[in-house]
Amino acid sequence: MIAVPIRRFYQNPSIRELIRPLGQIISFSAASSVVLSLLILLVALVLRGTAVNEYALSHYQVDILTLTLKNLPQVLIDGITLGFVYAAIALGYTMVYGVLEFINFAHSEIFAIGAFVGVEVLIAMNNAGVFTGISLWAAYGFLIIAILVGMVAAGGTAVLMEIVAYRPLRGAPRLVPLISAIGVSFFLQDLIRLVESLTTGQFHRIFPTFGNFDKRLLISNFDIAGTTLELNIQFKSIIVIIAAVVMLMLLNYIVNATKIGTAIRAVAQDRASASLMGININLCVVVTFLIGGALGGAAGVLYALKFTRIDPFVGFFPGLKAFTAAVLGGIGNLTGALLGGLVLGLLETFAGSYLYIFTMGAAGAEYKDILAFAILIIVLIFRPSGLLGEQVGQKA
Amino acid sequence: MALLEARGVTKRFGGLLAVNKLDLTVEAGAIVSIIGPNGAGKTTFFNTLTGLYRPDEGHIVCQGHSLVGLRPDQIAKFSIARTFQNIRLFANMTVMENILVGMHTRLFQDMPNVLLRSRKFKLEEEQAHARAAELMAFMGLTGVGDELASSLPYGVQRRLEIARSLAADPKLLLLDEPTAGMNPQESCEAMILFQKLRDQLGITILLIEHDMKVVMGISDRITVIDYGEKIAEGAPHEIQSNTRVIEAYLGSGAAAALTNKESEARRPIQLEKSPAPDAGATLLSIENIDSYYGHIHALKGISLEVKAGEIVTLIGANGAGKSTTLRTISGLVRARQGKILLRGQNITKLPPHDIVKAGVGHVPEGRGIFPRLTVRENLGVGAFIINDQPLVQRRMEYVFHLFPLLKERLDQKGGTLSGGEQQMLAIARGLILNPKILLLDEPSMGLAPVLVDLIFQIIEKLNKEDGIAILLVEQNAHMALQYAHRAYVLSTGQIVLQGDAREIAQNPQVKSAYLGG
Amino acid sequence: MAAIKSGKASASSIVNNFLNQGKRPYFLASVYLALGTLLVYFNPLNMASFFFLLSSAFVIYKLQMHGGFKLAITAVALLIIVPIIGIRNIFYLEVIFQISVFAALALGLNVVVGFAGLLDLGYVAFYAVGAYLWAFFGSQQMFLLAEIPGTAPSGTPFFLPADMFYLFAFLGIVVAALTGILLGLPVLRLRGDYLAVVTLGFGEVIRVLANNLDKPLNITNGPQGITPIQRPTLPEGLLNSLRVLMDPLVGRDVSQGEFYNLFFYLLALLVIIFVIIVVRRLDDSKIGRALTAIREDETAAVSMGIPLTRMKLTAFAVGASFAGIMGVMFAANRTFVSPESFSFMQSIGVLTMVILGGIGSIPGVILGAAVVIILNLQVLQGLSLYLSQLRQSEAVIPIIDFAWKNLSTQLDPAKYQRMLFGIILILMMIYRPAGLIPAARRKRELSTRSKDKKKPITPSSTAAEADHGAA
Amino acid sequence: MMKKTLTVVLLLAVALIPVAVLAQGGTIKIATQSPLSGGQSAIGVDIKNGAELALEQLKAPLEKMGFKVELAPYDDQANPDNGVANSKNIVADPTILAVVGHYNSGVQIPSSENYHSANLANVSPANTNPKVTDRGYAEVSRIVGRDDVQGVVAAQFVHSKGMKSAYVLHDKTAYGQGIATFFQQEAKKLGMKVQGFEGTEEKANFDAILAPVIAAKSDVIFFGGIYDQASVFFKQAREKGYKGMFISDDGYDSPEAVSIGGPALLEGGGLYYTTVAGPAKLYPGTAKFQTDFKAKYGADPRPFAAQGYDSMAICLKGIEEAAKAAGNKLPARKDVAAAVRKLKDFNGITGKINFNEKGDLTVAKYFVIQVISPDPAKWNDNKIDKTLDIAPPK
Repeated sequence: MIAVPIRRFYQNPSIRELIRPLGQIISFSAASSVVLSLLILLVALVLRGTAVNEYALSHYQVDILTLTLKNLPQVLIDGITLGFVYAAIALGYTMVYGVLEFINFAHSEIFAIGAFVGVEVLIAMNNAGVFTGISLWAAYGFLIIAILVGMVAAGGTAVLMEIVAYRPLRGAPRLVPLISAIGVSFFLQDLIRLVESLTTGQFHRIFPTFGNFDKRLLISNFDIAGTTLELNIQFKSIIVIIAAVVMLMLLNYIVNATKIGTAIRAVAQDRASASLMGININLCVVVTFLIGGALGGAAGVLYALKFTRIDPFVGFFPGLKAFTAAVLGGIGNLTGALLGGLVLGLLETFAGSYLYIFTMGAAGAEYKDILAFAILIIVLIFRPSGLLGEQVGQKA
Repeated sequence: MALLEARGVTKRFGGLLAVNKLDLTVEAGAIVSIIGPNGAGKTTFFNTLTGLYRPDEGHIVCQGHSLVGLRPDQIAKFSIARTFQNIRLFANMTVMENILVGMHTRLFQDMPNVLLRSRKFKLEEEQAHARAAELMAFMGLTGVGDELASSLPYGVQRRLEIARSLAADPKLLLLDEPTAGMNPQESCEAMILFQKLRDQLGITILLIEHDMKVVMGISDRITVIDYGEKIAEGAPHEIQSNTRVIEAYLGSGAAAALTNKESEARRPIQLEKSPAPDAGATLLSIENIDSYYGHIHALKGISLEVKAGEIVTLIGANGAGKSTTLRTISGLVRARQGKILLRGQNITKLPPHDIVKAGVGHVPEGRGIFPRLTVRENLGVGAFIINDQPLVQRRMEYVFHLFPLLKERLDQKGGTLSGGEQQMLAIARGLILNPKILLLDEPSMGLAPVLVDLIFQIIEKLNKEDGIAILLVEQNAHMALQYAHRAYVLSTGQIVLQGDAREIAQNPQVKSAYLGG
Repeated sequence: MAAIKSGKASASSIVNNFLNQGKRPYFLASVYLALGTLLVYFNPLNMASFFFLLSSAFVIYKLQMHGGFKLAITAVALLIIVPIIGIRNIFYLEVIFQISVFAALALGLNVVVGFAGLLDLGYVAFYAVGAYLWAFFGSQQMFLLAEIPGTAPSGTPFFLPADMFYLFAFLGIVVAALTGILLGLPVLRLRGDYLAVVTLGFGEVIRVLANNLDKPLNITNGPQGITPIQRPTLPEGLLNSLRVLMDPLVGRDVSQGEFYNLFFYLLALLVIIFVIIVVRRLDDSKIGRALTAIREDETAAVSMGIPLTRMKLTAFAVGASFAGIMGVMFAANRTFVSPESFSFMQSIGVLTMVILGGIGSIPGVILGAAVVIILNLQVLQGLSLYLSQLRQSEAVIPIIDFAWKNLSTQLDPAKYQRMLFGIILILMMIYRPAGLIPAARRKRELSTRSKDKKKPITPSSTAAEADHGAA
Repeated sequence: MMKKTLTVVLLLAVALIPVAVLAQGGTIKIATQSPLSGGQSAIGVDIKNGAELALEQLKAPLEKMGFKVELAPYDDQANPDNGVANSKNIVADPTILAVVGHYNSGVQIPSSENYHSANLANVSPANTNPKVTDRGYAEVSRIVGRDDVQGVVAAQFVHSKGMKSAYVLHDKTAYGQGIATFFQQEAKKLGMKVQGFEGTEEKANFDAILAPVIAAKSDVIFFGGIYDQASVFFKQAREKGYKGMFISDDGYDSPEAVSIGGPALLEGGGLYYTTVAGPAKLYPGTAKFQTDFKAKYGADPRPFAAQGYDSMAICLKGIEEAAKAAGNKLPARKDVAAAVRKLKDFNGITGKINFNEKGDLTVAKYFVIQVISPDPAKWNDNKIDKTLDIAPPK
């Protein structure tokens, strides 16, 4: 009898499993970028014969098509960056939902806690003068430390929250833990505020300036319709994207190729059976919250890095969007969270960037949130299990 | 003219053909029964008839109207009412309110009338309440009208569910295992009730039932389905003598020929023997446990024991508490009272995963495999608590020896396996930890007779060759008693009979109640 | 009641029996109310006396008295006592007004969440719809559609006469109900927790719309909000006669503004009575039962012939309509609406009231509204003021010798409303998911069998087990 | 259950009976109302703190007259419901003689209806909405400029700098949008091209909204709103390559603004803001205020803290005048309100204060200030580019 390689009972060939998501990431990003770009160019073409063109000519000195084209690279970069931020938060929602079938409403506050702890660490370093004249390597090192500390704090909070507010409610009707989660969310918001205002006297915090994160990496220059187009990307956007990709790959590896990951998936599918296999359900749930929380925390620090300013309510909208992204992609499905995040980030950035021009100033970026919810509703109506959600095997 | 006619009804779930081209005619005023093994597609067929599922193919016609594509509430308006296999009452409403909800289609109050409390409204409400009181009296529910449905005992809940469906004044009543969990006397009363419904109220009844005594006693016609297909139809006496039916229910010796001879030829790989307890020493003993499912008192002072090297079977009607007993042993349900000892160690209060570590393997009802994990991963999860890799290796080889088929399916998702393969996987997964005692819950459920035989042979082999004690819960009492050493008979959460399996099998009461004889 | 039934002679049941003996409850309730009234009348600024008066509502509710008497004494309290002490201290009137407004909102949300089991996190959207409806038609906004917000010329006439308010109160019901249906149609098929998030989104959408619909047409005036909004006129004759009546009782001249407070209080009272009647009638009918059945088990409900979507839409529409009429009243009372009033926080506030009081329970929900409003307006605020006073004094906390002066203002209780709401939600879910006054189970069997007053002995197994199971 | 509650209630009743009315004869309270909790509490708290500081420093004259002076801080949560309820509570307390209040015009407008009907003086430290004073209530005054003036000042300034095109943004609050609207109008009037006018509630992620802004390549970007949003916006605009001038309003007046944005903000066309509060160099009072504030509360004052201080100062002065007129007795509310309105050339830390008949400042001094250093510590060294005296529109 051929011996079955035992390691493979938990671990598929590791490198393959680790980089498998890369292909998805690249194809998803490329596909949604191309589709949306073509779509927007089409709209611009259509609008070329209308008053919008004159509006563009008078306000921006170029015709609508050139304007659209000129903005496109930057919009794509911004959209993808935002998409990865959403994806990173959405992973946390999806992890918890996958295992407990419960929307962890307080995940946005976990995100905020990660952001605050990470930023406070950096501010403390900054105040201690650590950042004056440091090398680039050290800057990146400190950033990574901040992200890790943020992850630990957020993961810890998530675990605590699970033990205090959710575990006693396991098995209760669906709405009960959801309401408890709303309670936790409110509690944490004010807790952050209390702690921050007691210690620093204020509660919005600024990501300190150091390293080369704000600088831009020039990719190329080329001429389009008579104007020079500069294609460049900020270092912090690159960091956000790389960090999100790394997190996704690691998560994918943990969930799909390790023993605990397999156990978590087993718990997600059939809790009673899993416990009959000797799996400690509570431990698995705790680990799930820990991973989800840590991802949220990392996303929080990255968010602070990218957008500079955070306050205790910072998690609310990104959290809501990330949830939308998770549902859009098929909640419970890790790849779905990535796709949903990318699609939503891109759509939102596209809407925010072009709506104002295309409507001649009548409706602006403020409507991008409405767009996000409209998409959520539409997706839920026509594909209740999301873009990549599985129909089979769902509990009724 | 037929009250209800179904032609070629087909329902698929993914790749699984749950109901396959089923034809059924229900004449007005008849009592028609549908029987078949668990998982044969009976309830799915009911759900398709009542619109909870939409059939993939086929026609369903009620009094000249097609029901296909209608919503359940629209179908209900054709005077079709139903009950559910696992009672679905409105738990936090009173008995009275449950019945009033059943009258929904019979009440004509609309928003203005409700808000204005018109005379019409008051009159209708008065009549509705009076009618509800009548129904309660009819179903023996008088006096509990203001109790919450969830606080009622099981049998009363069953009655309430029937009362609720009667409130709709149905012409056709679909009853899904209405006597499950009733003791023989209650079943008898239920039989009389069903006849009364037909004779006095003129209600046509379509019945899914396991209790052969009930089925044979009151049905005008019986349809037998297996694997979603109709395998027989006719009057009770015709069905009783139909060989295909007997085969589906009782299995046949012929299946033995199909077992994997190759594997037998090979030297069996043995599990490492645990420090062998003397045969006959008590392995598991349960003392006087009480368990609850929500408000339902499911086990009332159950005591039983399993000795080393024994196969012990628990038999009894659906809802008698068999599965609950197993679930209480493995900690999925908490015993409120009593003690569970595994080789003297008290495991009553341990969480399930520690009970597993203590040496209890549990193959749950419905197999409980992880559908989205591969066979490899399913087995891997089964070996979760073992950190010794070579040991896992040996155990894997052992289960592959028992179930060579699994090895071929190693990278297939659990959900895509056939029922029999899933059952093998479930048992294999339960064996990986080398349990001292294996709890098997309905291992033959939904399996073809051939496979049922195979599974039972494996059970016997495990017991004989590897000395694993087995506590078996089985619907197929006939089969179970054949293989078991000892048996306990459960009824409504209590042990009513215990003893040597062969003696129990000969017990006339048991025969009539569970063996359809 | 329970104690009597089980026959236990506990101390509490003795107190209970003692209190409810003969004419005692009538006497007690009257004295209690009178005492409360006098306390507030002579100490109009003392919060404790106000609470004492409020607690009399609870006493009246709990004591066993003849229904007619309860009704009469409640009417006296609401129609005579509250107006007098309310004019003496206008703040109390405001508190009671807000309790009424939010109780109506909470009752509406209760129809959706409590009866039908649909968690709506954007309920305040319907409130906004009602408010903006009257804000738009009851102000000059119709003439300012082309104006940029904030640059409107003053002196624009009002679009409609002020007394159209009454028509719009009615229209508020209709429009909000329609909005509810419009939202419900696409989303009610969703599973419970998805529905929660989608409604949350909807609530935000309405707020964002209110904030942004100032261009291309200036409909909502954007973040500036719409003001002034008209109030219905008070007839001069009535005002004068009221003055004659009120001035001596209150001890000073009563201004028209104060009478408006009284007017809106009475209006809110009217609406809340209307709402309670509607909710009770609904609850005790085919519709209410169908909604509860849906909450309990959708599959079973639909098999009983209950059309799910239509019933859920009904729940949404009814819930929304209460918010609609209260929105219209809110706009008129404040003479000003702006998007800030319709934040997510408001939705959560209303949800907190429902959950704290008791999901599905009418008195519970009203109590929940009262507790949250009083907590928010009086207790937390009062504590903060008290702390602030301490901070300005030389006082120190004894034992630890900590000067109040040094206490951070960040610790003001009023600042932690959210935290408090959060804790309330968590604790209620864990320890008392049914709320302070859990929904009562309707006792209907006995009333329908009036001849046979005595409860028959239940079948042997039933009663004992039922009691056991419920324990 | 019920009996227990009943017992408790009865006990409470017994305990309550001896509660006596505390004689509060010699106490004067001044209330503040601002958001102390929620998202806008940062500024709301500083308004209260500013007022508190003023009360501590300036209550001596009244105390000499034998009064006990206290602050009664109320939290309106930026919510009209709370604001109105509090206003009724304030009105009901006869010892409260003036209110410093409100940050949100949306709360101030309905609440002041109650101050008006109770003749209670209300000095607003932050409400720039024209409607606040356009109602003509004798009790309601404000010490900040109106939106319709400040926006105009900024527009005239950028025009004088030779700017041809502008992009206007605001924070979607009544305040920011108001100023931005008037900036836009004036800029158009002066012949400038306004390439865009947009609001955003977004606090951090301006990527989307910046796309058309960058594409427009305007000479100047105006942001109507508060610094913690404006600076982040400016920073991201610079990161995206915008080279022109930034200008904002008095909500931008905080040293933190540069700590958010960093040196990049000052590049290109530079960074300016308009303000009604005189910089420390001109007004010694302001410098003292800033050090005192920092000493007491541990942080630099945010926008409107100084206005909170001045509002309180004016209230105290008004009460003092009214009390003097009443022969050192507790003055009536009506007299306090009148006294406040009658104050002449009151020297506040934000400038000289005179009210017109509507309650607006007769002449408000407006400064256009250029930020010159990315170091927050040097915020007070910012250069005054222009000073304007402007009367409110009729």
